[in-house]
Amino acid sequence: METGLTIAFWVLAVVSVASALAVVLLRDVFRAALFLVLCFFTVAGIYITLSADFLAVAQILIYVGAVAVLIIFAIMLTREAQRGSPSGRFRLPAFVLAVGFLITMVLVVTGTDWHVIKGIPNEPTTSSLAQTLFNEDGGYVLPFEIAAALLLAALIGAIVLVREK
Amino acid sequence: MVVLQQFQDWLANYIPSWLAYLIPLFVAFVVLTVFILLMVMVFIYLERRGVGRFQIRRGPNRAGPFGILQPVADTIKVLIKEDIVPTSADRWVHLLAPIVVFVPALVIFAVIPFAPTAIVADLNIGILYIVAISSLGVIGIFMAGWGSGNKYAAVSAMRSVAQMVSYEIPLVLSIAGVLIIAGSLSMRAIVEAQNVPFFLLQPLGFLIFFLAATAEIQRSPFDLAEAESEIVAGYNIEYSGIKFALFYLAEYTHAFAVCAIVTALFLGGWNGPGLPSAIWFMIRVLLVFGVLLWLRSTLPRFRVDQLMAFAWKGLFPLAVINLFITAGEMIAFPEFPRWLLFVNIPIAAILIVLWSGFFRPAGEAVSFERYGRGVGKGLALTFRHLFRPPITVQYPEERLTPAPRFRGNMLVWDEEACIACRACARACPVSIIDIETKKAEKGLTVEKLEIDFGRCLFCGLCVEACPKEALFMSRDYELASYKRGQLVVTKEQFIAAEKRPSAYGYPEREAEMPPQTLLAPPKEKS
Amino acid sequence: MTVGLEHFLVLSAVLFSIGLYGALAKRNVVVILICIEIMLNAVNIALVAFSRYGHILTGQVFAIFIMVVAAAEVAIGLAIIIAIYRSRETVDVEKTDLMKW
Amino acid sequence: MPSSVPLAIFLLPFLSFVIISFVIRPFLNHKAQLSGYITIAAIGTSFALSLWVLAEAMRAPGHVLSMPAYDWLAIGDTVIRFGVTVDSLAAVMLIVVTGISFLVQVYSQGYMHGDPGYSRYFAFMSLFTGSMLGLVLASNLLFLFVFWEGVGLCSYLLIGFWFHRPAAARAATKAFLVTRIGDFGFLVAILLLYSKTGTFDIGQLHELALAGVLGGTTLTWAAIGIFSGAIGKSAQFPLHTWLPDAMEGPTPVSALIHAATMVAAGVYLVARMFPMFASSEQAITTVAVIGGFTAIFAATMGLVMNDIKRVVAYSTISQLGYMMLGLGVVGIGVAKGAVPLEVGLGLGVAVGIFHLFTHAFFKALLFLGAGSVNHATGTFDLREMGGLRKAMPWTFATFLIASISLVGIWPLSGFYSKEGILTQAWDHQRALFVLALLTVFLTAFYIFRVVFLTFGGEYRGKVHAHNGGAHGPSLRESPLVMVAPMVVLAIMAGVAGWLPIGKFLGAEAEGYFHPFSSAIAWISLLVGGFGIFLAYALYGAKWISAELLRQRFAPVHTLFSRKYWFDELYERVFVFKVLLDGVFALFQWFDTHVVDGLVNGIAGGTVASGSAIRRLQTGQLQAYGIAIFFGILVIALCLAVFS
Repeated sequence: METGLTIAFWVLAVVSVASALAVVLLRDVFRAALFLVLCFFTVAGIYITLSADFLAVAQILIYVGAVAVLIIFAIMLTREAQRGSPSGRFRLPAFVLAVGFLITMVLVVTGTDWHVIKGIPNEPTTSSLAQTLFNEDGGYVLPFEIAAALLLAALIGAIVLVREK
Repeated sequence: MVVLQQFQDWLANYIPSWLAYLIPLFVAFVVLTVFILLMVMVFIYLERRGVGRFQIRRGPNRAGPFGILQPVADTIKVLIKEDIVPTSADRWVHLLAPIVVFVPALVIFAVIPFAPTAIVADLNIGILYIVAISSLGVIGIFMAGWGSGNKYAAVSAMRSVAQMVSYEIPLVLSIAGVLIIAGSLSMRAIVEAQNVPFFLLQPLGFLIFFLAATAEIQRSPFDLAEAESEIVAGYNIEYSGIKFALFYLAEYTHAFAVCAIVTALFLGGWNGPGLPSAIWFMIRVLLVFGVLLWLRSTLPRFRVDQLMAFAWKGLFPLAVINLFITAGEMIAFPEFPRWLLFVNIPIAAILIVLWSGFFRPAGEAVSFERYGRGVGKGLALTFRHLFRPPITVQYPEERLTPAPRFRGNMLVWDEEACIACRACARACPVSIIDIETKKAEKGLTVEKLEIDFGRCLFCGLCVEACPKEALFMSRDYELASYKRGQLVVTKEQFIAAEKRPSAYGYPEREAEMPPQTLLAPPKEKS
Repeated sequence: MTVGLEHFLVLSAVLFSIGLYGALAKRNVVVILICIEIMLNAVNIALVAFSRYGHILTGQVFAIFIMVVAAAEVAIGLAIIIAIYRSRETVDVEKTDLMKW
Repeated sequence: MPSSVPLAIFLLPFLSFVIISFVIRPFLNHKAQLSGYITIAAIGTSFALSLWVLAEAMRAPGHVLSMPAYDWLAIGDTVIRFGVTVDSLAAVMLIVVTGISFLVQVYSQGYMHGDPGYSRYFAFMSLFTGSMLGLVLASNLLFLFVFWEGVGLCSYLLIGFWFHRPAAARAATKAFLVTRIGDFGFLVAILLLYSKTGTFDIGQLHELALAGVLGGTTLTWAAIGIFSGAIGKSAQFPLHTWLPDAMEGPTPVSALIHAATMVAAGVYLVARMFPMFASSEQAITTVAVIGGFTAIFAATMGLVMNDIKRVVAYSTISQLGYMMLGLGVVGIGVAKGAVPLEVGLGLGVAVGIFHLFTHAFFKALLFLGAGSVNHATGTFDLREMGGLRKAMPWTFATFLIASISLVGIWPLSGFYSKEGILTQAWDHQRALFVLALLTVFLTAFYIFRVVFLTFGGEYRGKVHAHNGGAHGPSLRESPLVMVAPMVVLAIMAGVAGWLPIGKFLGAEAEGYFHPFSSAIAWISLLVGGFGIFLAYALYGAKWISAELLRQRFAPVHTLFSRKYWFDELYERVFVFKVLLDGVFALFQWFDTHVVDGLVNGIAGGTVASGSAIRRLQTGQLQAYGIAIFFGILVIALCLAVFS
């Protein structure tokens, strides 16, 4: 089982990093968006290796089913796909910055002594997640409601912004 | 699935555990795929035959007994067709699109509970998995639409994606009602929770789910994406050969999946006395598919704005209301007793009637006359058709007799009566009658006669112009040849041809003609 | 070699850096938005990894909220992009620089 | 009685205001008459509840009902409580305010009929009445001040009701600003009291004042400060100038202002704070002197005015002076020790407020009468009237009753209340008594001048009987809705003096409110009668030519008719010279050079630095992004290095 997880992780990690790189490096915007879908998908796989089954499905549902679709819609509506997505004038500083970030984070991650609890957490997570979200005292009910209001506001805002006069 | 588990355990003794885990899964996947593909063939056959029956047609009946080999023939045909990739297409996207559409449709079946023991993976998030996976197909449609480099395909992709995204919302919301009652996301638990099928406890949810799912798989009356009259054939317009076959397969796999999901969520799944549970399940699946066929063969297609309005203004609010009602009932009666069906069915009826009052599909209020009784009458008519003998004939073994004054495709020339006056050639508005005469002992005879039926208008002026009874319209209606040149009929061919003159232009002969056979018998006046 | 928390965190860092580079270097606004989504996903991986190795679900709860906010952000962001595209016929960030002095 | 009743009394008009403002005006403006009905219903209910309160207060021991107080505001340890006081004073004031207001609203139905601002009018009227009722009931100086300002605001709104007329707008502004000067003193006094005692509660303040804890200069200045508020509100000298101009508002508003709400507030305030005033001889002497002087001062101006409403307005100022005088002279007696404290406190309030009570009826009646006359003739100018007693018999009769009552002829109500003041003045301050007596004569003269000029003789105006039909003035009796309140008021003006109001208010001293207990009553009657006779001689029978008299005393007449040049004094000297050329010029210099210099300097510096730094704002989104993440990286590195 452990070996399986390891293999799964490495496969998923390589694919996700490769697809993320493809997103960044490809000039064809539509293909970049498709690689984004692949990246989202592998991230969902990584969630499964992390025993977060509900989150994995939510990832597919939200990112692949909604976010990616919206982005592709936007690409189609802006008709800029043929012009592609060239790199801008900040290519070099951005690269230096990204590498700096990467080095810093990797150093921090490897240099920290993490307190890891052994064993595999309980699955399925759906009901325990629900209990964490909505437990009687001090759950996340209020943030949840605010998130709902935020979504509604975003929905209406998007409609108002894009509506033809 | 118990068998799967045992297989995995047994294999683990011989090979590494992760392989032992994957190989049986793979085997199960292959078995399932084969089963699904077989079922899809059954579905295709049923669809073609079924729609035929609903329309009092015969349907395919030549390949094998009752035409059951028709899907096989179709498959072979489509596989050996040329695979065309347009030059403006994005080749890789174009190639991958059918796969991206087909694979999600296939993997949905991983969690479909055909029987208590026949589930590939009884995921505890089963229904959520289905919803998530089915949203993947959208990407494939986008790819097909965009990658084809065709305007119609792109428009169709946009349409169908908008449609699928829109209908996904009422779909998921109506599932939520079931989940509240069942208290689990696992498909198996949902089926087991159904002492009473949920379509009785959740009538409104069932209707919404059924309609939304029909729209999700883009079947009639929601088949806008392939509205032939508007955008030719949809996002798969530029596909042929095996790629098109994949789309075609995906469509029926989706239909199968939806029928299975409806069965599992609302119709009680495998529950049933006597027969094995898998049989019960398949019976229900076929019944649901039958209803889909029935709807398809009855209802006309939605207009695109009506389609979106129906999702957002019709189904979505109703689904939200249904969710609220169900949640409220759950709070009031945590056991969710059976008698609530006597509450929920009237509530559903009232809500539908009330809500339709807000809904103006064609700029006018929804009238019961049109949308209640009208649709009902239509459905009843198609249902009655199911039990009528087909009115079509087994052509070419059987043929219809045309009307007495039928203007058929080839003229009948009586060389005996002809006086070579050339009146017909002068009368012809398109001058296709080429006639040469020479002097004979008595008057003239026809030296050469050529008529180009490729250009004939079948106006009948030549027949009317004939002073003798020498030229007739024909009663034949088959005019086909492999070359245009063969449509030029010569004097010898006229003489050799079987003479089946029509009574056009000769009213006195009408009585001699055989009576016309009609597809639909004339209505008896009461 | 077993996979541990560090692996996931490093993966998260790599994805984040890639997203960061894309967000800062690409000229198409839609692609920038895509890169921001990659960054959010990277953060989610880190959160879920912490949740997995700390046996506490708060990380997943946070990930859910990030998903919600990301969805809202994409909706609004794309709406703005389309609005800009309608008025200026471009989605190039370097050409949409009216908001200066 | 439930404790909610007093609250309901003053909240009902507010409710009516809210309904009219937020429901009727936005949504039902085409049914404007609704607002009139709502206002009448609200104030009528308040009136009924006030009667209940009065009945309860009469039964209660000491005529005080205890009412709960509510915590309104807590700032640190300081808790400001909102409570109502229901004692005899408040009960009588409630009756006066709601009763007069009710009748005025009924009258307004006729008077304001067809006005485009009908709903607005009644909304303001509701607010006005509600504020006044709140002022009467407040048990706490802070709330009293809030409602006090509310009354001021409403008077501004109502005087300027026809704001499209420049005169009305000016009059409203003038009323607002002049009373504001007094209110400033009031506010200072409240703050002074709070800083010394730490309470706003009136009852506690009284106890402290009577116990001598609060005394000396503080008390005197606080009392004078409060009195300055009363001077402004009650239009006492020298802040009297706003009241005659306030005639620009609709006549029912004038009636309400003069009789029940606005100006009564000042007298009520002095009465409410009477124990405090009585503890300081200087303060109460100020009250008495200003009251007495205002009484005669205003009366002289009333002699020569040609505008019927202005005459009545000066009469109001004069009568308010009377009330102040009544309060003041008893207070002097108490402060000197001539009257025992426990008797004096009640007596002072009784003398002052009883006159306010009776005055409310006949003064409201006079205004409604004037309004009725205006309704018929379209003018307020005495020179264009005459002979109206035939055309308007009801108006004439009621106006006559009010006038007689104003003069103080037995047995009408004015006699009783005025006699009380005169008696007390004779007892405690002879000089002021002489002034008061002189005022009686002047009062009789000027009001009967009005009566004779308006109703006697022949009609001198241009309007002809029955000319106008429904629109425009016509010499006819006013409609029933206008006449009926006048009749009711006339009855009250007749009999109000017989009611045991004085006793109820606290004049327990034997022999006080017995008419004809001394010669003073006879003298007062005699003087009043002489005044009436003189008016008849000049304007009724015309034995003496008024014109001749005017020419003979031309300087005096000019002095009176120009109102002692007070408006000019205030405007030319005070406003233009002192304020504009002096103080404000100084301010302006400071403003332009110091303040503006500072501001401009800062702005200039900001602009200069901004134009230098703005180059950093390239508008390039990604440049900002790089800066942000670079900053984060630097912070992270700093953390790594220094920790």
